[in-house]
Amino acid sequence: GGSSDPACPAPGGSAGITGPLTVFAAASLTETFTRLGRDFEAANPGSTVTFSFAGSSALATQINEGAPADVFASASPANMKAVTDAGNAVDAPTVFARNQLVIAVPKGNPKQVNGLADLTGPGVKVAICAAQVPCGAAARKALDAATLTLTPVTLEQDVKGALSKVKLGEVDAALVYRTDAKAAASDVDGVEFPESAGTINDYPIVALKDAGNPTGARAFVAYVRSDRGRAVLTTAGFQAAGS
Amino acid sequence: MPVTDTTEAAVPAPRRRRAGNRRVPTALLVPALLGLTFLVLPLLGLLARAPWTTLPQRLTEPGVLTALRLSLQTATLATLVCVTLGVPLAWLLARAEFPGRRLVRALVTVPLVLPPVVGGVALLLVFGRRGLLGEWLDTTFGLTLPFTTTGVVLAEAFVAMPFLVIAVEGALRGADTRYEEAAATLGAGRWTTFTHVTLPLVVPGIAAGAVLCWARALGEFGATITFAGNYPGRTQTMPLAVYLALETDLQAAIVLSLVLLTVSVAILAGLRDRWITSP
Amino acid sequence: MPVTDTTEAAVPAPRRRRAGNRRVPTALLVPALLGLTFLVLPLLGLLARAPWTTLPQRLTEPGVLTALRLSLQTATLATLVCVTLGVPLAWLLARAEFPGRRLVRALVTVPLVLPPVVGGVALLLVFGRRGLLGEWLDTTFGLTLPFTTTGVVLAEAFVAMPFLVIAVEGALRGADTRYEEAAATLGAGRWTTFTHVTLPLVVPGIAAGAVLCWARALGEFGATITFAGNYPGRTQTMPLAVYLALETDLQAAIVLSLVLLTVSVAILAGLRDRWITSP
Amino acid sequence: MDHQSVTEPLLDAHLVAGRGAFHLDVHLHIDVGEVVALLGPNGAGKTTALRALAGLDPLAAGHLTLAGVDLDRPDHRRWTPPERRPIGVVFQDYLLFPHLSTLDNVAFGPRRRGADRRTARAHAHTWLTRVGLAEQARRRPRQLSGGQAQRVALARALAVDPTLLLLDEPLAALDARTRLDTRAELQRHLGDHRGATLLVTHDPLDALVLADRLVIIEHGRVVQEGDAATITAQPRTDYVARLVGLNLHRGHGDGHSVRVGDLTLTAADRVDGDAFVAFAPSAVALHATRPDGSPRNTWPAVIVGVQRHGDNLRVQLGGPVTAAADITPAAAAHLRLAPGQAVWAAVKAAETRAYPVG
Amino acid sequence: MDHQSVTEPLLDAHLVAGRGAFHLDVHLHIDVGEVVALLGPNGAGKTTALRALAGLDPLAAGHLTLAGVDLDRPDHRRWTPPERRPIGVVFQDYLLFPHLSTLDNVAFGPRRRGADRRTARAHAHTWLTRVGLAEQARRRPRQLSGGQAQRVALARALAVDPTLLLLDEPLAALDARTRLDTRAELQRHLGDHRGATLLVTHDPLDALVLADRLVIIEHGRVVQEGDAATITAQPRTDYVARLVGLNLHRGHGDGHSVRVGDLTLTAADRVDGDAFVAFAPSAVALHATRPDGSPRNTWPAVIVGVQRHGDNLRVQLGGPVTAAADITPAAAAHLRLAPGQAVWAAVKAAETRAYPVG
Ligand SMILES: Nc1ncnc2c1ncn2[C@@H]1O[C@H](COP(=O)(O)OP(=O)(O)OP(=O)(O)O)[C@@H](O)[C@H]1O
Ligand SMILES: Nc1ncnc2c1ncn2[C@@H]1O[C@H](COP(=O)(O)OP(=O)(O)OP(=O)(O)O)[C@@H](O)[C@H]1O
Ligand SMILES: [Mg+2]
Ligand SMILES: [Mg+2]
Repeated sequence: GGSSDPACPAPGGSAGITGPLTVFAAASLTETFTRLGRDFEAANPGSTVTFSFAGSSALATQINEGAPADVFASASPANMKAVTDAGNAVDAPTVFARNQLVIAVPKGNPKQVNGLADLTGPGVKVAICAAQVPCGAAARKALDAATLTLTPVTLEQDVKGALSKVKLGEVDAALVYRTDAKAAASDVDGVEFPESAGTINDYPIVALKDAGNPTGARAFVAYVRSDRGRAVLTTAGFQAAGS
Repeated sequence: MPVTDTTEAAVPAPRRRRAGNRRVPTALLVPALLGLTFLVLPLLGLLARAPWTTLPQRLTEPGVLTALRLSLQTATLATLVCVTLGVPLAWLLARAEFPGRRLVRALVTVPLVLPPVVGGVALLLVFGRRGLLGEWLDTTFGLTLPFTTTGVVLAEAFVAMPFLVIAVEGALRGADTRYEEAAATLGAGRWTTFTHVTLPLVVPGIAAGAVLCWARALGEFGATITFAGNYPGRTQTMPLAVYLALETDLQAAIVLSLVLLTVSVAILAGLRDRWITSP
Repeated sequence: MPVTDTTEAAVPAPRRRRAGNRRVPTALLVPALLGLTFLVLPLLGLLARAPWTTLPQRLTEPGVLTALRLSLQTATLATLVCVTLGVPLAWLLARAEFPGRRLVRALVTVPLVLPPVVGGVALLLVFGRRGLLGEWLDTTFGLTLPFTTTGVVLAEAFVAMPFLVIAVEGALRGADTRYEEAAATLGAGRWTTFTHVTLPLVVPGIAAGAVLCWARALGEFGATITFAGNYPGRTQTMPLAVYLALETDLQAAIVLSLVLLTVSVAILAGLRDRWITSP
Repeated sequence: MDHQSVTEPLLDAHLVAGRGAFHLDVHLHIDVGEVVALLGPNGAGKTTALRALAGLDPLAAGHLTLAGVDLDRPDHRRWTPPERRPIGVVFQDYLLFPHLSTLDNVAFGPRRRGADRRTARAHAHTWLTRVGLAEQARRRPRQLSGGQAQRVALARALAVDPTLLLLDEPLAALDARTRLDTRAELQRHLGDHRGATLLVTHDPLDALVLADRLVIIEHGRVVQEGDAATITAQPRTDYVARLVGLNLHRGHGDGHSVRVGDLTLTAADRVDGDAFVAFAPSAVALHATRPDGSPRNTWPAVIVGVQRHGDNLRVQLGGPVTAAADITPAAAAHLRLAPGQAVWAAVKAAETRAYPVG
Repeated sequence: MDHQSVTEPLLDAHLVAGRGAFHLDVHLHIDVGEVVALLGPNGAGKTTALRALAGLDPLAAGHLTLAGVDLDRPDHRRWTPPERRPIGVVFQDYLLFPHLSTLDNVAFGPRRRGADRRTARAHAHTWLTRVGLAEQARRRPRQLSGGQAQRVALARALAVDPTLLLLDEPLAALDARTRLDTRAELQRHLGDHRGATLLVTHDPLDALVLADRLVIIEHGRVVQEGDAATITAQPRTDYVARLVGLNLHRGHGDGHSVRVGDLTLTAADRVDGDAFVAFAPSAVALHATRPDGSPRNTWPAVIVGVQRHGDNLRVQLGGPVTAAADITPAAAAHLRLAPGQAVWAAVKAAETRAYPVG
């Protein structure tokens, strides 16, 4: 666990980090960032972190339309690019976590799915993400790498959609991120497959230009990328990005 | 005799205008226009942002027309389902006396309040492969609803039905029940009275409900993607296409939304006043 | 004389039942019950899956009550806004003759058809800090709407208003306009006629519209999260909380949905028949 | 005529019903082919009675038996819904279906009673022709004048040929001429009608022309009942007296004398105990001074009001007894009538009728 | 009385309006304080005229001037909406506001004309008392009987004391007694009323009692106009003849003789050219054989129908001229009347009036 120790000043936590801080973060970061936020507050007495979790694309749109945010943590580089292209970032974004695809199957793996090739078998219903979203792009890349043609029953808008269909037994397998499979470990098993190595998705983070609390923003970005931050992210199943 | 004086004073000087063209009171006109502006202004915002130059190219993209056709088909089918089941339900709520009627009326609004994604989950719990009914439907009839066009219609109908039921119930309660009494004395049972007297009298209410229902079904996203998934040509309706477009390209999403809007506004504007006016 | 025979034959044998307790025709009862089942069954599915043991603990989580209170407040305020602006608009559509009325009526449905997230984007484009009006509002009055509770109300009102307008217009079209004529001959202008005669006559329609509006606002998610963001305590309504819960824990999401449902059903079931019945 | 129909009326009802604070409690019997006029002041309960008969409001107590079948009998928990009663109604406010053409309004009943579309429409057309509205067949009710609408309502009820026909002021909105024609048409129809008819009307002429028997209700109770001749001759309440155009007083009889308040009137008939006396306004003569001619009943009166009444004037008198007097304009000019003026009223004993109360 | 009101009527209107295929084109003039009765068969256009006067339907042409002010004059593009016209209306179907109590219905007009709530209610209460409905003040219209509702509608219109009062059959639903009372109340009110009143009615008695002048329309056109005496004496259309209870025929006059079809009638008056002849049903005597007494007008007739008519019988006659004859039951018994029977009809020349057409 990423429980913090208030007595030990956290990396990046320095005197003078006070006041409110607003962080826009991808919905898939809800658990980890909520924890990190609490830690950050503990490390920086007088600071309060408010999160607004939503889809990365919606957050990017909001930022570009002038939303009052200090930090943006995106689940995909594409949405981050929309923000940096519009000139709303202070400096270049940095990647703080990576995620990798696994095959989510119902607990006990009733259809004995052990690799990508098993998904193309007859009678196996598969959900993958739509090509427009990162997990879909990654899935396509993995399938291409394995030279497989897969006909999924649905192209989900996000990982959660795909995952919940496995949970409810509507599909026999879905290509999801490892973090998601891990979070749902009570209902699903994650099956690793070799082609996933080429499908890594980056999570970038950046301090925003319109930030009401620029020092706090920088400090939070640094905190996420600190060892403590990485520990929390790794526990949730992310691969830590090298700083 | 003072009569002429007083009466003359009592007759106001007429204005230069004609009947049928009567002035709309400001106290009504101002909020009405404010409301209209509020509803339409965001549309103008979208229009201002729409990438007009790339529009023709986007419209001719293969998926768009398919999604549009599917949307119109499923929304219309869902509306038919809603009218068929919802009008009798509205009648029951408005005309029959039974214990717990208020609770039933409140339960009808459940799909409205339920976040659509949760609605989709709920539908899966009932009609899904492992669902309460779905498992039985699957094993008995080999009928699977999720991931099919029928599933889309079902999801849309679920989300849109309350609009029909509540609008029609409102209309029924506003209608004069003495005509129904007159029908009864002429030998019409409750069913005939319903079809021959009650229904024609509340046509405007049903029309309003059906419009609401259709429009809501047309815009439905959350329950559809959760229950029926998203597969082009089969379950990908326009709103699903819009959401996916939103992930990568705001402008594409705006264009798709505008296409959907234009088509639906054109269809609704085509409705004759006659169909929505009481006899 | 054969009279008595024929007349006796014409009198059907009475059944053992009393008035007010008249049989509901099967042709109505069956679809009505089917419709009701269709609407309520998924709720049962949710109830079956709800983690009852963890329920008390979840309910006492700090964020839940805040979100619930915010939801109820904003939905109620949004309904007030909708009634204030929407009833006059409905009146305009139903009673005033003007060119392009059919188009205006169709435009009113725009927020219904627009996927809510796109609606949120459209609101941002207009009322956002860089929006058409928002920038002016910001510089002139220092008023920012997005990412505030007011923004939530605005987003909900935008999405819910069409329900009110269309339901009320349906009711107005169904109402007997001769009472309005009678009011005019007694010296009531159009405004007084509206407030003193028209409105009271269409109370059931307005009630139905307001119920739809309120329920829709209560369940509103897409436009809210896009326009107002997702700040706990300020803009995080129940549907947004449900959405976040869905990210991690389906059961938590179901519980939250059920909480929202229970409260709204309880409130709606508390509405007296009297308020939704015509005089 | 078989035995039963002789001994039992077609309609045998004891109607007990309430509407708000109002209570109705009347017995009604109508024989086969009989037309009964139900009269009474506004708010007496006529419409309430009709609604109970039609099954639109259930009885609270009593019974309603038509052709030997109990249609409503609360103590046996029996009740037949309106659509299964062989009863036709003309409503006081017509209630024509606004969404149907005049023709379809009239065809509605026959259709429900099993006729096919064409037959029903042909039948409806016949009826519209009878009430003189064939030209308006395609119109909607909103496009009819008040009198036209009322005739359509009449045609609609008659077209089903019900066992019991209930007519709530079916001629009120008709112009004098159409009223004559429609009344004649109705009379012809009712003559052929083998069921029972209950006709609510305020027009004594309608009642006299169309009805075999009159039932008069006030405050939800039957106050008088009988054929036109009896009721015309011996009214028992103020309402009935006004209806038939007589002055009516209640007093105490002793031989040919009836004491009414402070006044003793001499009547043509012998009566002892509580009694009514009645005399026509036209039998009242007015004099400037006390007359000493033959009239045995004279009293001093004060003029309360004067109205035109046909060719004559009707004078309202106050004094020991209130009464109306009809006098010719010539007599009026002679007397120089004005409200407040004192006069002497006189009625011949021969024109004064007396009959016992109850 | 000032000069203007003598030369100009308070209401001066030429109403041209259409409703569907129906066309109305009538001239109307009403003086200050005058009550005009508008009569006509069902569908003649009376309600249409009232709607145009009230401003509920605009005129297609013509004009409508009240107290010198143009309220509607299409060719000048002038039009005043109903709420700004000093006009009160009693509708044929009442149109009481269903959501307001009886009291608030009546108080509605005074409130709109500026009275405060308490004053308006007190005023309304006064009016309800006048029409005898003070007890029903708190009731909703649905809880009233038909006649009660009509009286409330009357009170509602009278309570605003309009310059022009339009009454569409305001007494049709009232019982005989209430009708007398309400008619008297209306008469009292109209006597005090300083505006103009237009009263639509089908009851000749209402018209005679309440109106100063009668205007009769048929098919949307004025067919006769004048005071009661003139119209009663010289009806010009079948409708008017029936209304006043006369037999009317059109023919060609030559001195005292008027040729009607094949028959030549001798009349009391001299007339040359196109002429009407009129005689009362009571002036017609029936004989089994050709009479040779004094009546100069005799013709063979066939009995078409017989109805009760008051104490007498009214006999409808066919033959060279159709006519109605009133005979006593005794005479009828003597003649053994039956439809189809041939009889001789006779009318004295002294009872036959003749007057020129147009
Ligand atoms: N819903 C109600 N609630 C309370 N009182 C009512 C209701 N309906 C009718 N009444 C009262 O019941 C009485 C009888 O009404 P009803 O309509 O039967 O009279 P009616 O004899 O038909 O009179 P009319 O000749 O005026 O039509 C009236 O005094 C009326 O005010
Ligand atoms: N909306 C309409 N469309 C077509 N014809 C109409 C319409 N309204 C009325 N009429 C016709 O116009 C004529 C005049 O109607 P109006 O109501 O003025 O008659 P009225 O003189 O008041 O008769 P009544 O004595 O029966 O009330 C009637 O023949 C009627 O059928
Ligand atoms: Mg009645
Ligand atoms: Mg009329």
